[in-house]
Order: sequence, then C-alpha cells, then structure tokens
Amino acid sequence: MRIKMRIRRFNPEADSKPWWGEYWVDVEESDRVLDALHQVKWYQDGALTLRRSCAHGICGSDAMVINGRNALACKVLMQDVGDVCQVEPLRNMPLIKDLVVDMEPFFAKYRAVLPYLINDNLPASGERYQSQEARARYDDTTKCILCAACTTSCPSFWANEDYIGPAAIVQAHRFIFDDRDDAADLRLRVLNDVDGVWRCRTVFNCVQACPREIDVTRAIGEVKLALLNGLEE
Amino acid sequence: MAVTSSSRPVQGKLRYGAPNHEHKIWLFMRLSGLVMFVTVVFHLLYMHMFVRVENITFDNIAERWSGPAGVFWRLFDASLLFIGMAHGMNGVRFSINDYVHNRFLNFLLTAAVYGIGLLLILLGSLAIILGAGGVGRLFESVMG
Amino acid sequence: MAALVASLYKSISYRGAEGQWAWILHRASGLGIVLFLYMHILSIFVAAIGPEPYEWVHKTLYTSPPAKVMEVFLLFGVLYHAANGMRIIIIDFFPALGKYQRTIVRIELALVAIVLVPAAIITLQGLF
Amino acid sequence: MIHTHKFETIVVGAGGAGLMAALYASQGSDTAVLTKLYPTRSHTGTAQGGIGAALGNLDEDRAEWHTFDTIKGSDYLADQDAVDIMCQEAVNVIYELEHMGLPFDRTPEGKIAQRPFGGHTSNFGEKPVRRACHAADRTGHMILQTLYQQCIARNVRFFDEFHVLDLLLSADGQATGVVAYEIDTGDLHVFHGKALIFSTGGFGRIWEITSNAHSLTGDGPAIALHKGLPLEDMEFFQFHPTGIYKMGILITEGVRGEGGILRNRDGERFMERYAPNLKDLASRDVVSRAIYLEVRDNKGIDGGRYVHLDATHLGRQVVETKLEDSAEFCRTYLGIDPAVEPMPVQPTAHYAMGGIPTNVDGEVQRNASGAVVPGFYAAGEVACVSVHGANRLGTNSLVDLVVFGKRAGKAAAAYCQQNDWAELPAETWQPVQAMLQRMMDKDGQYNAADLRAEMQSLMMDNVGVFRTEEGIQSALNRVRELQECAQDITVMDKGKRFNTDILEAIELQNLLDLAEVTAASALARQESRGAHSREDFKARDDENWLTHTYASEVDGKINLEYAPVNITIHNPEERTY
Repeated sequence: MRIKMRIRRFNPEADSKPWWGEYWVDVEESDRVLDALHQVKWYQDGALTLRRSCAHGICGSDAMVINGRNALACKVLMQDVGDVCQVEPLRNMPLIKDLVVDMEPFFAKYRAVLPYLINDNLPASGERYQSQEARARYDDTTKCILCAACTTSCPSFWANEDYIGPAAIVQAHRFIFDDRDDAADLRLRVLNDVDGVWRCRTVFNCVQACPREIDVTRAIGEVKLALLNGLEE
Repeated sequence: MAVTSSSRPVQGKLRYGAPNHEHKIWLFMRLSGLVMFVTVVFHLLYMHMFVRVENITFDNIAERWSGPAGVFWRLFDASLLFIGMAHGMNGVRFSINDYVHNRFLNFLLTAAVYGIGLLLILLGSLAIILGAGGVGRLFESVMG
Repeated sequence: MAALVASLYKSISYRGAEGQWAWILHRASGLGIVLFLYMHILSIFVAAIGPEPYEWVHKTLYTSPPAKVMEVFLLFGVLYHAANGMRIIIIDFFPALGKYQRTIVRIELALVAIVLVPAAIITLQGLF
Repeated sequence: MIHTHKFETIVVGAGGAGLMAALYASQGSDTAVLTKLYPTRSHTGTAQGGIGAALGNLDEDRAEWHTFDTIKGSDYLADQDAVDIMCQEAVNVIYELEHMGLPFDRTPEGKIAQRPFGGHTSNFGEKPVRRACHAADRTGHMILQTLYQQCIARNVRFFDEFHVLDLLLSADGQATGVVAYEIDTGDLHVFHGKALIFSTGGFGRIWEITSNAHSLTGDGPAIALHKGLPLEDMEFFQFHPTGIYKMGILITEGVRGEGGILRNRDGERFMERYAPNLKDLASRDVVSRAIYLEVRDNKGIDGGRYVHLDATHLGRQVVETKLEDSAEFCRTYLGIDPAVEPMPVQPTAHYAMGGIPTNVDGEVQRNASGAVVPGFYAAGEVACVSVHGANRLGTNSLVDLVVFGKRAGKAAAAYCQQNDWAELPAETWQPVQAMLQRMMDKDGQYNAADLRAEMQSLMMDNVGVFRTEEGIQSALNRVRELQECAQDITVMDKGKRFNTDILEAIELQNLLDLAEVTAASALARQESRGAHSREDFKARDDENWLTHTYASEVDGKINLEYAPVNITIHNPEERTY
C-alpha cells in the first residue's frame, strides 16, 4: 500500500527552523513505521536522520512522535497509522537534526536518582537471597528501556523541563522498592525536590506512551506515598 | 561530579534534592480538596438550587448570620474563605511555576497573587466578623 | 508567556490520553474558580457595607442574564473540579487503581453531567 | 577539527562485554568507553532467555557438565581450556551480577531461578538440566542495565555516539589508540591509550533474515582485518531456530525451555526424529537444520518457509510471566496471542562464533601461532576465544560477555600499570579524514541500501544454514563485485552534523569485507561441523578439519591459515542429542 509520510525535518547546517517534508512510500501492512522511514532514507533522501538499532522495541533508540503520540517507530505497524503518517522528534528536548534530539538532559536526570544498587552488606561469598514477593515488588519498573517516550509525553515536563520526569522516577522506583537496596532515603530525598515527583499531575500520558507497558503513574504514585508514609517494611 | 557522556555540555538542572515543603503542600491540596468536596459543593448547590440566587437578599444574609445558628454559618463561610483561598492561590502558584520560568517575573506574579489574595481574605474576614451592614457601620464610625 | 503558549500548543496538539484533557480542564476550571472567588469575596465585602450596595452587586453580578449564563459555567467548573479532584485523590492514595483511570474519568464525567444538567436548567429558568 | 584525548584504557563498544571490561579496567586505570550508540541501546539488551551457570539451585549441576555441554555443542571446535575457565568462573560471575543488583527471578526459597535450555544437560548429556539463570525473558536487558548502572556508580567516562573508524598501532605493532568520528559534530577525535579493548559485537547484518540490530555491522573485526590482523573461525555463524517469520526477531529459546514444541504442517513434533533424546532442546544448529529440512520436505506451514512454535499448552500464566517479551513481540508484530495460537518461526541469523582471535585473557592474537598484539584486547561477540567453536549453546553468549569481559578488563588494567605510554604516530587521523572526504566528494553510481540488500539475500541463500561449494563460490564472486561497487557509492547527506548516511556507507563496506571473509572461510572448510553445514561434505572430518581458521587480508586477498584446537578434556565424539 502507498502511504504519505509527513516528516518533521531540520538540518542545523541549512535550516533556520524545522519544516515538514512529504514523501510517498510503498509498504506492506505488516511493515513498521521504521521500515517506512528507512525507505525514505535509503531511497529518497539520505540526509533524513534518525536513531534506530534493534528494531524490535528493546533498545529504545527510535522513540518519536508518530501521528501526534509518542511511540517507538519499530513498534507501530503501518496498517495502524492511516493514510498519512506524521512523524516528529520527541518534544521538549534540544533538537539536533530531523528526528534526532539531544538525550543528554534526559540521561542527566536518570543519573540524578542514583540508578544503581547501593548495599555494602554483601555476603562474603555466594548467593544473596531474595523472596519471590520481594522480587515481584519492583518487577514492572525493571522493564524500562530509557527511551524517553514517557518523559517527553508529560505536560508537566513540557511546561518545565527541570521536572525530573517519569522515566527517572521509574528508575528510582526500581531501586527504592528493591529490598536489597539500602539507599531508598537518598533517592526519596532527590525525588522530594521542588522539581521531583510533586510535579506529577497524574495526567497518564506516560502510561499511554510507554512502549514497555509499564504502569508509570502507579510507580510515581507509590513513590509519593513512600515519601508521605516513610517506606513500607 | 556526574558522568558526562559526550562532548556536549548538559543544559538544565542537574542537582535535585534541596529541602522544600512541596510534599506538605501536596498533602494540603488533597485534604483541603476532600473537605471542600463536601463544603463547597454543598454551598454551591444549597445557594443555587435550594435558596436560589434570586432570593438571596440583604435581610436573608443578616438573618442567616445572626443568632446561635449564625455562629455556625459564619464559621462555615469562614472555612470556605480560608480553605478555598489557600487551595486556589496554591493552584495558581503551581500554574505560575509551570509556565513562568523567569525568576523575577515568577516572583512578581506569585507575590501579586498572594498579595491580592491576602487582602481579599482580610476583607472577607471583616465582612464575616462584622456581619451584614457591619462594614458600612464601621465606615461610618471611622468617618465619624 | 512563551512557555505558556508553547506548552498549551503542545498539550493541544498531542494526542494524549483522557487524563491529558482531564488535566487541562482541571487547571482551566481551577483558574476560573479562583478568578470568581476573588470577585465573590470582593462583592461580598461591598455587599456587607449596607442594603444599597448589596442590591447593586446582587443585581449586576449575580442575577443579570449574562451573570446567569456565567453561573452555569461556574456550576460546571466547580462540579468538574470537585469530581476530578476526587479522582486524582483516589488514584494518588490507591496508585494501583491507575489502570482503571479511563473508566474513572468516564464515571466522573457522567456524575458531573447528572448533577449539572438539571442544575443548569433550574439556573437558566426564567431567562428564556 | 581534530580533538585528542588521553586515557589509559579505551573500551570500544558499550554492550555487556564492554561495560564489564570497563568496570574492571576502571579499577586499575583511567578508562574511557566509546560507543556509536548510547550504552543502553547495545544489543546485549535484546538477549532474552538466560545466562548459564552451574549454580545447581534447582537440579544437581556441576561446572564440568557445563563444560562438557559447551564443548559438545561446539562440535568439539572450542578451545577446551577456555571453555573450562568460562564454565568454572560463570558461577561466581553470576553471584557478582546479583550483588550488583541484577533482578534475577527467584525460586520459592529465594535463590536465583534457573530453567532448561538447548544443549544443557546433566551428567554429560544424560538429561536436560535447569541451568539458565533468568530475569523473566529480558535477562540481557537486565545485564546491560545493571552493568551500565554500575559504570555510573563508579564514574566511568563515556563518549556516547562516537563511531570508531580506525585502530592505531605503533611502528612495532603495539596498540596505541583509536580514531573516532563524533556523530553529532562530524569531528574526528584521536584517543591515545595504553590498552585498547574492542567489544563492538557481531555482524549479523550480513544476512537477510537476522535477529541482529541494524547497528551490528562488525566495525570492530573489519577494522582489525584492515590492520592486517586475522579473524578466526568466521565460517561459523549461528542461525537461531526460532525467529519470527520474515522479520527475524527472536523468540527466545526459553519458550522451548519452558516446554514449547516445534511442529510442522502436520502438527508433528518433528524434533523427535532429529534429536530423540533432547528433542526441541537440542543445540541450535541441529534444530535450525531440522526446520530447513522440514521446509524442504514441503512440511513447512502451508508449504511456506516456516514452522510453528507451539506454546499454547503452557498456559497463560507461564506465557505472560516467564515469556512476557516474546508474547508481546507476537502480539505487536503478528497479531497473535501465543497462549492461544502457535507462533510462525524460521531460522534467523543470530550470532557470530568467529571474530577477533584472543587468548583467555582477551589479548588479541596477531597470527595463528598465538603471538599477541601488545595492549590490544577483545571480548564478547567480537572476539573468538574460542569458547563457542562451531556452534554456541544458548545462554553462553552472556556467559562469554561477563567472564571474558571481566578478564579482558582486568588484564588491560594490569597492562596499563606495567607499561608506559607508547608514542602516538604523528597525524594519525589523516587516512580516516582522507577516506571520509573521498566518500563525501564521490558522485558515485550506487546506492548503499541496494548493495546491502543484495549482499544480504546473497549470503542468506548461499552461505546460510546449508552450503555448497558452488553456492559459496558464486556468493563470494558477487560479494567481491559488490565491494568494488561499494567504493562508488553516493553519500546523499553532505553535512557534518549527525551524518548517519556516510556512516551507513562505511558500515556497508565493513559488512562486505566480513561477508567476503565468511564466504572464503566457508568455501575452504570441506566438512560439516556445527553451524557450518556443507551439503557436498556432509560429515565432520576430525582428521583434516579439527582446526581453527585464521583469515587475514594480504595484499587485498584473503589468506587462510589454520591452528590446532586445544583439546584437553574431552576427545571428539559423534554428536547426537
């Protein structure tokens, strides 16, 4: 089938502001938006620039706005986009070129929540145990692939890019609720910032945007309650 | 020093965790919301549906605010005034913080909202304490 | 200001979930109610001066035809803000219910409509 | 503009092996990690099923059994001393990963959970054993995340989106650094180092149906090849039996580990005929060949080139919790619910057993005799230790990453402490700069995408699961023509900022060079062993071919040398499952 791709283009070396490029591509119904973008890049305009790697929704490279909504280009099928497929870069991130945005501010927020297990009491040798219930407690938030789809779909983040954002909170949640970790208080202090969890307005765009189907708002809610109550034991 | 990942300098806020009162404010917004869900909705429906706005006269109010029941109604109205204004002004502050990033402008606007708000709370309190016509009588006595 | 415009544009052009529109409406109604509240307090203060100022305030601000139309908006604003606020509080304190938020938004809108429609009819009676 | 940096250890590639190496190298040397992606985008993250280690948490297990299975799985081509080290060290490395915070699934007692996997047995092939430690079916994702987290905790210096284009060797053959292209700016950066660790991953993009990421273009081995270094055992490329039909996206072997069954058009469990003992859990080369033979026998589903992977009898609970991601792939890409319908699968190019030859400390070998390049290390899929021989067992790629990533990192740190800085040759970036300029200026007649597509189908059809002399030879001839064409490509993007167009052209040249080495190595090996299955030489020939292939480029031609396999524990036997 023949589909029109409307792609938001910007070349920092030539353009003063972004513009819409229109391209016609022949695709199969089961093709992904990524395949259509590749068709444009490979056969029509090699200057079209995007990030992609694994092409099946695990690496998190190709998050973008597809028909007005954040998604991974490799997880949206052409049969689901209609006659016109409109593609834009993620919002509120510094634009580098075409669909490529600067991910540095995003990863800086990720690093701000101390995204690593902190525990100095390791067994001298061998295995440390964890119950199945304790493991299940934070399972959902271990799925995060840091694609930034959630954070850049959040109106609070659009309004104020200092908001630490859902992705960083999800990453913090993964450790706060891991009973092997000893530094929940440190992370909660970070998230208690003026630009921390309290900027979340339970808008749920993040849940809709997450390609890994993480219940992001729930994770944020649990962090809020943890801050109010102190941690559950 | 955080790990940097490229030669690009990272823009924007990097350090989080400065002490603040946001979580108390967050809790207040919910609790006040819960209280007002009862009081404001009651006030609104009572005044608009049961009493009807057309039928609220100066004398009605004077009557409602007088006697032992008047104490209750004055307290009730005072709670609407205080809780409503606190909740509302804070809501406006949220919005200002979201959209106005210039520190000076942000401060100016917030100060204006709170300044006018406090003045209004003062005026509203006077009206409730002095009762219907009470403000007029106060003017008269001050003016001599 | 630029941030406000940009943010509004982003909110409107993004095909967000129900929660996005619920949030926009919550904020808009909240700001509207605060404006009304400022006016309301000021007018009550004026009205508390004596019967004559009261009559004037009552007639122009509360019972004139434009005021009756605005009253319907006020009713909607307060009812919606209250109902949506309850939804937010419920989800805040029971985060696991978040997965039913679409349903909750619908229930909430239905409740608002059930109260608002008769209230609006009563309010606008006599205007037509 | 040329920038220069100085770090004692330079790690190229930030997948599991690179991050593990960086963690250890950074403990004894000033370390920088270069990656052409962001670290969390690396392909390690797509590994699903598990990481094998003889913890014995659920069944009795011993490292010696793991060693035996790996050697047998390799069709006796693996170097047995290396396999022994890997399987012995695997156990403690798993514990180490757990200590780093990796969220393994747990047994009811809270131990690390394990499940069966293809080719993993107890007591030297007796029966399947639960050995694969897993975190749902996103074990690789969790390994990658956990290692990156630890790198952040230890302030490892990252250079993200830096594409390494050249390796710098001193006059006496010592590694002194790399030249990298900063994708964002188009600037060249010279990294001067004492020790250099290549962990750039595989090159599965030379095949049409592949589970590999678009970024797996074999930049590391191609650069080594261009520097006159050999590549080992390149004819052995693993085809994973269960890729999603037409797309190649992997459905984890864990599906069969949990009890999933392969069926042909008659609904027959055909693996019973090919591997009466382990059935669906035979090693990957065996299962892939079986699927090909079924299809050839017209027993593919609806006469097509695929069979069914049936998990419907496992129940929704197992599918949704233990095989979560695979189930989601099916729903997203096929509109199929694997708890209700079988999944259409076909073999998909998956893993390069061959690569840059190293010893057990990750030191890169300069030739078949085992002399090393001082200061140059390689680990992960890019390297050939060789622990996988002619066919890798499922889960062993992750074991390889962490065990040899760690060893390479440690060795590099030690090397840095014992050695002084080697002189960086002057104006080292010039060849790269000239190459980039030449490509940019070229108004060529070919399109990189066309050439790549042709190479991929050529390799798939002729150098795939089954091979013949005629087929390989024709593919080799055409690949050589394509290499010529690739010198005459038009790069459409003429800018400096984020020019992925020119990088794709460079990657294509790398892929073509590796395709040539793969085909040339396959052509020479006149036997069938592991993943290398010649229809004109159907039997394994231990007499003549129990050898590692070392292919290098001499005066533009592929030169093949051979080195003996290190057989210290198990003598080659006939391989049945």
